[in-house]
Amino acid sequence: MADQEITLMKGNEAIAHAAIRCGCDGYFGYPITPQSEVLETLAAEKPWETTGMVVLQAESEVSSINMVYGGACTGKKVMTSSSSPGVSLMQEGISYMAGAELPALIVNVMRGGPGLGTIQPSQSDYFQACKGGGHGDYHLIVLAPASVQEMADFVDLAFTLAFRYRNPAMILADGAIGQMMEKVVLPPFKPRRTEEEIIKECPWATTGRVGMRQPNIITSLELRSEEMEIINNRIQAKYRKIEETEVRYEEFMLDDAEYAIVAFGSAARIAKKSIEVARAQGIKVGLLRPITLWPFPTKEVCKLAGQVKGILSLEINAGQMVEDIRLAVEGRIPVQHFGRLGGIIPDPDEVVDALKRLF
Amino acid sequence: MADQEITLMKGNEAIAHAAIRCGCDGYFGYPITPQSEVLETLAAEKPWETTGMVVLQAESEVSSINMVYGGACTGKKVMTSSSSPGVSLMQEGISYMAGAELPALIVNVMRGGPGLGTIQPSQSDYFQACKGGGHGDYHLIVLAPASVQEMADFVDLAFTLAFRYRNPAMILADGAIGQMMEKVVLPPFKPRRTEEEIIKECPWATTGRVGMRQPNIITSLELRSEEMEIINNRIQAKYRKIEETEVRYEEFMLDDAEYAIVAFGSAARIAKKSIEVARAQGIKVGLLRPITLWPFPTKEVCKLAGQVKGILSLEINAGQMVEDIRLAVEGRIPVQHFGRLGGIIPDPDEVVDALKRLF
Amino acid sequence: MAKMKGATVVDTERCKGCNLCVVACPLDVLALTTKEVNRKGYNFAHEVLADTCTGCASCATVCPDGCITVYRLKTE
Amino acid sequence: MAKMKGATVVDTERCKGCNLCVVACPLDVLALTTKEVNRKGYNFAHEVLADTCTGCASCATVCPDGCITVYRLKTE
Amino acid sequence: MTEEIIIAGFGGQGVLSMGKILAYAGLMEGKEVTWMPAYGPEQRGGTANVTVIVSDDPVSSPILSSYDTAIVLNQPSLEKFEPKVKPGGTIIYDGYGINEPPTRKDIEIYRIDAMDAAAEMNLIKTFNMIVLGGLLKIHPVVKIESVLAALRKTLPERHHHLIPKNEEAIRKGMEIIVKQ
Amino acid sequence: MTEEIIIAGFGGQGVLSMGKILAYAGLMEGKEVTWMPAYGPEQRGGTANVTVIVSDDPVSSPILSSYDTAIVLNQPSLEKFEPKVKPGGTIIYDGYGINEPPTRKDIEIYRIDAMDAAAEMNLIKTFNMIVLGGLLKIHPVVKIESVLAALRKTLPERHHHLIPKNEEAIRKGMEIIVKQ
Amino acid sequence: MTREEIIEKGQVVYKKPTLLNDTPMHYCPGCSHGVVHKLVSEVIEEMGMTDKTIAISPVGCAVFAYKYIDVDWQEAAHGRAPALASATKRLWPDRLVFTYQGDGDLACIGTAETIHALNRAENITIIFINNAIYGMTGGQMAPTTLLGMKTATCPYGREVSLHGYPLKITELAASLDGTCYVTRQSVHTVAAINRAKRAIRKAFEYSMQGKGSNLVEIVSTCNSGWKMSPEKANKWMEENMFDFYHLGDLKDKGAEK
Amino acid sequence: MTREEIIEKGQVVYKKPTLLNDTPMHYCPGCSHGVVHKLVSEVIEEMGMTDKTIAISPVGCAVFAYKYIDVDWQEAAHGRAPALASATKRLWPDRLVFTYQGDGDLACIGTAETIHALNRAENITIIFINNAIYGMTGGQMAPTTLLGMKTATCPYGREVSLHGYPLKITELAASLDGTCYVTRQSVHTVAAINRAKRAIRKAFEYSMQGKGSNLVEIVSTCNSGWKMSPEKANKWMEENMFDFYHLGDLKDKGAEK
Ligand SMILES: Cc1ncc(C[n+]2csc(CCOP(=O)(O)OP(=O)(O)O)c2C)c(N)n1
Ligand SMILES: Cc1ncc(C[n+]2csc(CCOP(=O)(O)OP(=O)(O)O)c2C)c(N)n1
Ligand code: SF4
Ligand code: SF4
Ligand code: SF4
Ligand code: SF4
Ligand code: SF4
Ligand code: SF4
Ligand SMILES: [Mg+2]
Ligand SMILES: [Mg+2]
Repeated sequence: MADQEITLMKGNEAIAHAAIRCGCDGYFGYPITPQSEVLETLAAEKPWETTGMVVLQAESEVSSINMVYGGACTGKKVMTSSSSPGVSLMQEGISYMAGAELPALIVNVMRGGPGLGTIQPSQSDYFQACKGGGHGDYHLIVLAPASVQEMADFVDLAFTLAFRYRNPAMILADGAIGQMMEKVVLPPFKPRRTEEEIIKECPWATTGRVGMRQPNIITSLELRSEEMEIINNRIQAKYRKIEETEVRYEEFMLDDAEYAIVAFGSAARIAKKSIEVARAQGIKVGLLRPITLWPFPTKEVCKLAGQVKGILSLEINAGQMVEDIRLAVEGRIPVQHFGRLGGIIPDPDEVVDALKRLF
Repeated sequence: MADQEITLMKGNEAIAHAAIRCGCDGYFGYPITPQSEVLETLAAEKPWETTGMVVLQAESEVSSINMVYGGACTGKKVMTSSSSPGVSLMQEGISYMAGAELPALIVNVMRGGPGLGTIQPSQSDYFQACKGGGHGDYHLIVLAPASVQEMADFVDLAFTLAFRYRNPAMILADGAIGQMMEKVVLPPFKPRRTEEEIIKECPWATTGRVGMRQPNIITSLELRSEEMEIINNRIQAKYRKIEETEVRYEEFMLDDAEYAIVAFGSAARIAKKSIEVARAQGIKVGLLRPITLWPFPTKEVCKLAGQVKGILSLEINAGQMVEDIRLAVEGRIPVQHFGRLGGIIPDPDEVVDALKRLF
Repeated sequence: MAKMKGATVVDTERCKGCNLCVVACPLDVLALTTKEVNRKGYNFAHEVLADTCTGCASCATVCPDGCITVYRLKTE
Repeated sequence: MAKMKGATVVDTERCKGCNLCVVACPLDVLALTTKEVNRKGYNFAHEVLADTCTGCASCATVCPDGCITVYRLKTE
Repeated sequence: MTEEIIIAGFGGQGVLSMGKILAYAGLMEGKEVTWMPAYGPEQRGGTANVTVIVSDDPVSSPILSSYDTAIVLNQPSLEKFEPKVKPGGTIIYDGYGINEPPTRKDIEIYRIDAMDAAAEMNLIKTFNMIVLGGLLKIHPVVKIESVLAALRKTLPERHHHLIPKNEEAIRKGMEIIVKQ
Repeated sequence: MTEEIIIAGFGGQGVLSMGKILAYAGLMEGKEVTWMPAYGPEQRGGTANVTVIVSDDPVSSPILSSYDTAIVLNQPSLEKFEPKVKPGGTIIYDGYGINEPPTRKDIEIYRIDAMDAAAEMNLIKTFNMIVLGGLLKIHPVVKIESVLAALRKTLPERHHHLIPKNEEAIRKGMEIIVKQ
Repeated sequence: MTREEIIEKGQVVYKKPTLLNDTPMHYCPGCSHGVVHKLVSEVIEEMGMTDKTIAISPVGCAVFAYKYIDVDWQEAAHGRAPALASATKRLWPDRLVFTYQGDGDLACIGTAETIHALNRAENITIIFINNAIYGMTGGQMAPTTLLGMKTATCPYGREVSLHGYPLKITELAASLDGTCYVTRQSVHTVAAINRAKRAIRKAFEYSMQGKGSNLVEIVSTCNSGWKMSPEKANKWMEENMFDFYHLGDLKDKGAEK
Repeated sequence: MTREEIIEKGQVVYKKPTLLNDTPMHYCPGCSHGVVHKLVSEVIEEMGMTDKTIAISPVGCAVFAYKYIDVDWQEAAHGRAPALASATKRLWPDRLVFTYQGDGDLACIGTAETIHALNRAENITIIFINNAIYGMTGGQMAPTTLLGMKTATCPYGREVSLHGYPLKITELAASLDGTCYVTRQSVHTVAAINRAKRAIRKAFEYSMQGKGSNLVEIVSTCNSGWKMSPEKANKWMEENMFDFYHLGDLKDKGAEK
């Protein structure tokens, strides 16, 4: 596949192609709808014959995440992808990786829960992704793509942030973004780092004691509480740094807005259409789209509270991100939630109705 | 063991004895510090020879929670216990149980995370327990005991609530409550329900088609989104009902308080001592102790915001419940967090210092 | 000499046209329709050599969807 | 005739007094102290029949904590 | 120009791939496109539908409340999507799959007997291309050349000899579509 | 009355069970008690400590900033807990385990050579009971009878013959504790 | 004699078991799952256990088994059916408890649950549909996929160096002390179907007699996943699968002594 | 000749491998883990692989192995070491990659990871310390606990009806196509220790030659968990464990042809 190719593909396929192109070293995953195309595309593309990328179907999501854990320990760029129930199975491993401060990419193409639920799209894993589905005080860097193009682009971005902060990153997409096809400009090929480069860039990694350096140890364990607290505090300080530095968001028609919709992923796409419809009816509404769900654009939402009369949190769930909005707004203006459940994606008209009904 | 016996035991042991006494039908668990005494006590007590309770050591926490899932499907009173990393492994199963609306008890005796972390006490699984560590929109009923007596008492309470709402309940304790010994009055023996009683009380349960009734099916799956949304909405309505009806909390020296500490579990115990110390220094402070973490005593905290000048969220973590306090307070008064990490439990003097420093 | 005569009734709306009964019948009694389809759009099994059927039930046994009922009558 | 003479050096602070070396020595060269303990409170292994030691290294091989170094010298 | 289309029918009718060819053709003309399937394991036998948006501007929502054009190939799909066509919009339906034709007065209704034509041409597999031809006749969203180019891009090399047949089907569809 | 005690030493010294007997004896006298161990896998060889609170009123915090009495059986424990004794409080230390005795002037310091006594009595196992005896001599938190009753309750039947030995040890401890 | 006469006067020699209800099954045309559903239904009916059966469905194509066979069902999480079954049987020891699982479910993600439930000698039966592929999710590689076989995740054929060896979990099961009856069957012919039915009956009976755990593997086709007609799939199975997955009883401890 | 003379003039015939550093090990006195640590260290040293080894420690008493053996270590989640090792070896194929795991870790919670990594023929070695108990957490029952044996969670002895059968996972491993070398050793005598060391060396070498996966079980003692002196624990092991867990090679595909 040529450099910078413009093509039409599914979000899931874009993830796979972007992974190969950004120099990903290894993918480990287990099939689950609606994201199996990630592994299937990789299997069809055989990057092991071209870039040398390892692609392995694991025996479960528990195993997948622990393969990613092992791979990340060695300084390589490794990733997995799954959908909601599978990501629940990864929570122990994710917590370990956060505790051991490992860079890696986890993709969750959400479907409706709880339980086996439905295979239709959903955004009901926001809490799990952003508040910590695993145990302990930790955060993932969470990116929410809203187009196939962003599915492709965020792979490299996620790895960049993950390595910058030695922290696992998550792409939190939903079935709609995973399954839909759009025009996408694939990023140019970037060679995989050589082993020498990895050893240099990741002096902490377990690459073998090259040159007989001191042993490297990756662990999340420390039984002496005083020591552990130091580690925990260091990690918390890192989170504060990320919160200051890495917030990303998009604004749409907010300049003159009297109401704001806050929405991520495919809900943000719907929001845009709803805004067109609403404005045609004379309702001045705009969109703030968090691109990073963690760190959440708290300051920006807070600022918005000084401008608009009310915020609608549009989510394909029963109300999760709305809490982060309320935490940012601190009661200054009304914040309402609108969403659909069961795998149903609200359509633009419904959103406009909700706007009118709730404010 | 005699009825209503007053004795000295660990919180973990109290859980085991209370389970036998409240007519629990089955325990399924996997060893992990600091809660292995639950299974060990059950194994030593051999309830299968007395009440007929089943006790089974599972091959993992994944298996434990799925044994509980199976047992709960049959209408029996079943439970498991674990600690943080083990509970992370249960997240898929917990989400399934919430989705299938099954009553059961899950005990988490928290240790410090993330990852393998430490085996010392912690409260850093608040988010996981209360916001949904698993996928999908769901809630557990979460009880936070603050004494060995409550470890004993909440077993029956948890089962009662779980069966009342067909929803899994969690006892969220921490290593300190699990490991400490205190005086405890064990509840009187209550016989296990007979199979006939179960069949009558749980007409939904998979007990076999007794009397050739229509088949019962327990599932969390529904591929038709319209149907699934109906189910999801019904479950959400149940949660609203629980939020209205089942909030539990304790107040301590709040009458004349100018500041309030909000704390649960062993942190609430420390808070009480801190309050004695602070009041001796002329600082009028009181305690609101959420007993149910979900449903959270939002109204009560909100009311408090009209009375005190500031709230300190005292948690043995990096700040989790503080979000629910802030959501309740909506910016009307300052809300601060104080906690220690790494398995360190803050001592009363530190808490008083924090109070003075932060307000 | 007593002879077994058989007959089959195919639940044509349930039938998915998998052809396994056709293959299983030792006497080529069954075939799939070629033009007609059921409400789900499947060609379905039907008797084309009805007379030959011995009621051996092979067809019904292999039918994954339990579409076939087989009757048998002893004749002189 | 050449004879092997051996000697052992026990890292007594590392020793945990497990007694496995004592059991392993074919010649009863080693024993645990009965009164003396190291800083961790363990009785530790020491030579009680030093002369007899052949330097066979059995004791050192079985020591789980790698506390024993064995020396050997050929004598005439 | 923005054309918002829903194509709906049985799983086996090539609904998804028709949508894909259309989207790909749009892409080849430099347009913005979105192809959003209602996916599911029900693909085996159940109904399938796909929303295709072809536009000169970036596409906002891939999920729509209403459509410019609905192509419906069986009765349940008609029932579901007839009410969702914008006033002044278009419905195209296949005569074979639909017994009770659309009744709305504020939209344009076209019938295409694609199934019969496909059977007649002995080319059941090109059924969806016949329908596509019908669409292109009345709404030239993309050029036929772009469709053929899209076929060349998306079909595996070993199936390229089928492209003329597809072209034939498209032209057939353009012929047989009739306004009701 | 509330007595807040910390007992600290090596894992093998019976620190936890001494605390447990004390708490249990308090329980038998109808008092409120809390026994809070610092637990860990380090029990094998590392240090161990337990906070015991015996009180007429409900116990608030099981975790304390300072103690009425600290019983320290090895040097690290002394270093850790000497600063945490309340002014006017008490330290009891075992002479065998501690080379550098406590130095604070605002507290009462007692020495008990329990390890020596235990060795002498040839009853190393009752070491912790000797220490307990010392405590009870200077702070009669609970009655000896309650301790013996607690032993009867908590020891398995087959070890009940050891109770007299334990009583002997307690009395020995009461004898040998000396104010520094 | 006319067809109508035969139907009117004759005996019903075969009809769909009544326990298998009239809901149309979602399986692809010709899928082996349907045949096994019939057998399971027949055996439960014949044993008179309809009102005493608790069945566990997997995550896999058989996830909806509960819609078709009229007994009580629990729908397990992917791979965990043996855990649900273990608890259920211990809590209701006089019930007939079985799981119905695919190869991905049982031999991959659920390996630990399978092995440990079997070795704990839980008095349950596992019906194991081995179609060498993940049917439900669209035909990905299973641990049971044969070398050289093409699937969505090994589109160039399974290779040892990339994907490892196929797993014979039934052989592992037979070697466990906890298993009573372990057998491998198929349902591609009338004779095979009859044998498979007897095997299921035996397993169910042993489980009710408290003899330990039982595993009935059914080597099956997934014509959709394999991209073949049902007929060709049966042939392919005979020619390729049976060489690796030998049919027959691997262990019958219940018959000993 | 005095002791001092021998020490001064004589040869060192045994000393702790230098790869095993001076940090005191947290293991209980007499624990088998220590001996195996020495052997692993010696083999890595002797193979000259110190700078090319990536080791994976388990959750279990050996969780801190990384503190003692001076190579690069990854500390896995409970039971998942084979998953980490699989990825690590595939990403760094010229490294020596091994896991070091207890019976609870490997044969219980990690069953799926163990079986599948082995059957994928990952070029790794699993060192498996089977002490028939959960040492780390205070002596609970393991899948490997013998019938009749008492532990904290089977205080009246393991019974089939309550706890199921003990699991011989090494036998399962040997039957997998993906394994190259599968052996069961012990470290209770000098001779056994020497054999165990040769086994570890062989396994490591096969893994570097790309011959597939290797499993070296060490039947071990946990005197703390068993509540015996180290010496008695060794004796008890000989008398009870070896009857069930037979020592010796179960499979050596590397030596064939
Ligand atoms: C935790 C989890 N992982 C993955 C899936 C997706 N999934 C559903 S069915 C299935 C495999 C089904 O294959 P198999 O068990 O062989 O059954 P078959 O469909 O072939 O009968 C998978 C991977 C899931 N639902 N849950
Ligand atoms: C997910 C999870 N479950 C349980 C534990 C607790 N745990 C720690 S070690 C261990 C078992 C150790 O036994 P084994 O693997 O046999 O090693 P040994 O200590 O005997 O060497 C358990 C259950 C844990 N840390 N994580
Ligand atoms: S009953 Fe036998 S002979 Fe008759 S159609 Fe069926 S298979 Fe053929
Ligand atoms: S076997 Fe059954 S489903 Fe298949 S064609 Fe025959 S009747 Fe129809
Ligand atoms: S080297 Fe041999 S003879 Fe010498 S002490 Fe050690 S075991 Fe005994
Ligand atoms: S074997 Fe080692 S640790 Fe044990 S007593 Fe001997 S020297 Fe000490
Ligand atoms: S996908 Fe395969 S297993 Fe599933 S129903 Fe279709 S043929 Fe059967
Ligand atoms: S508990 Fe057992 S395995 Fe662990 S260190 Fe002690 S003796 Fe060894
Ligand atoms: Mg399958
Ligand atoms: Mg062990």
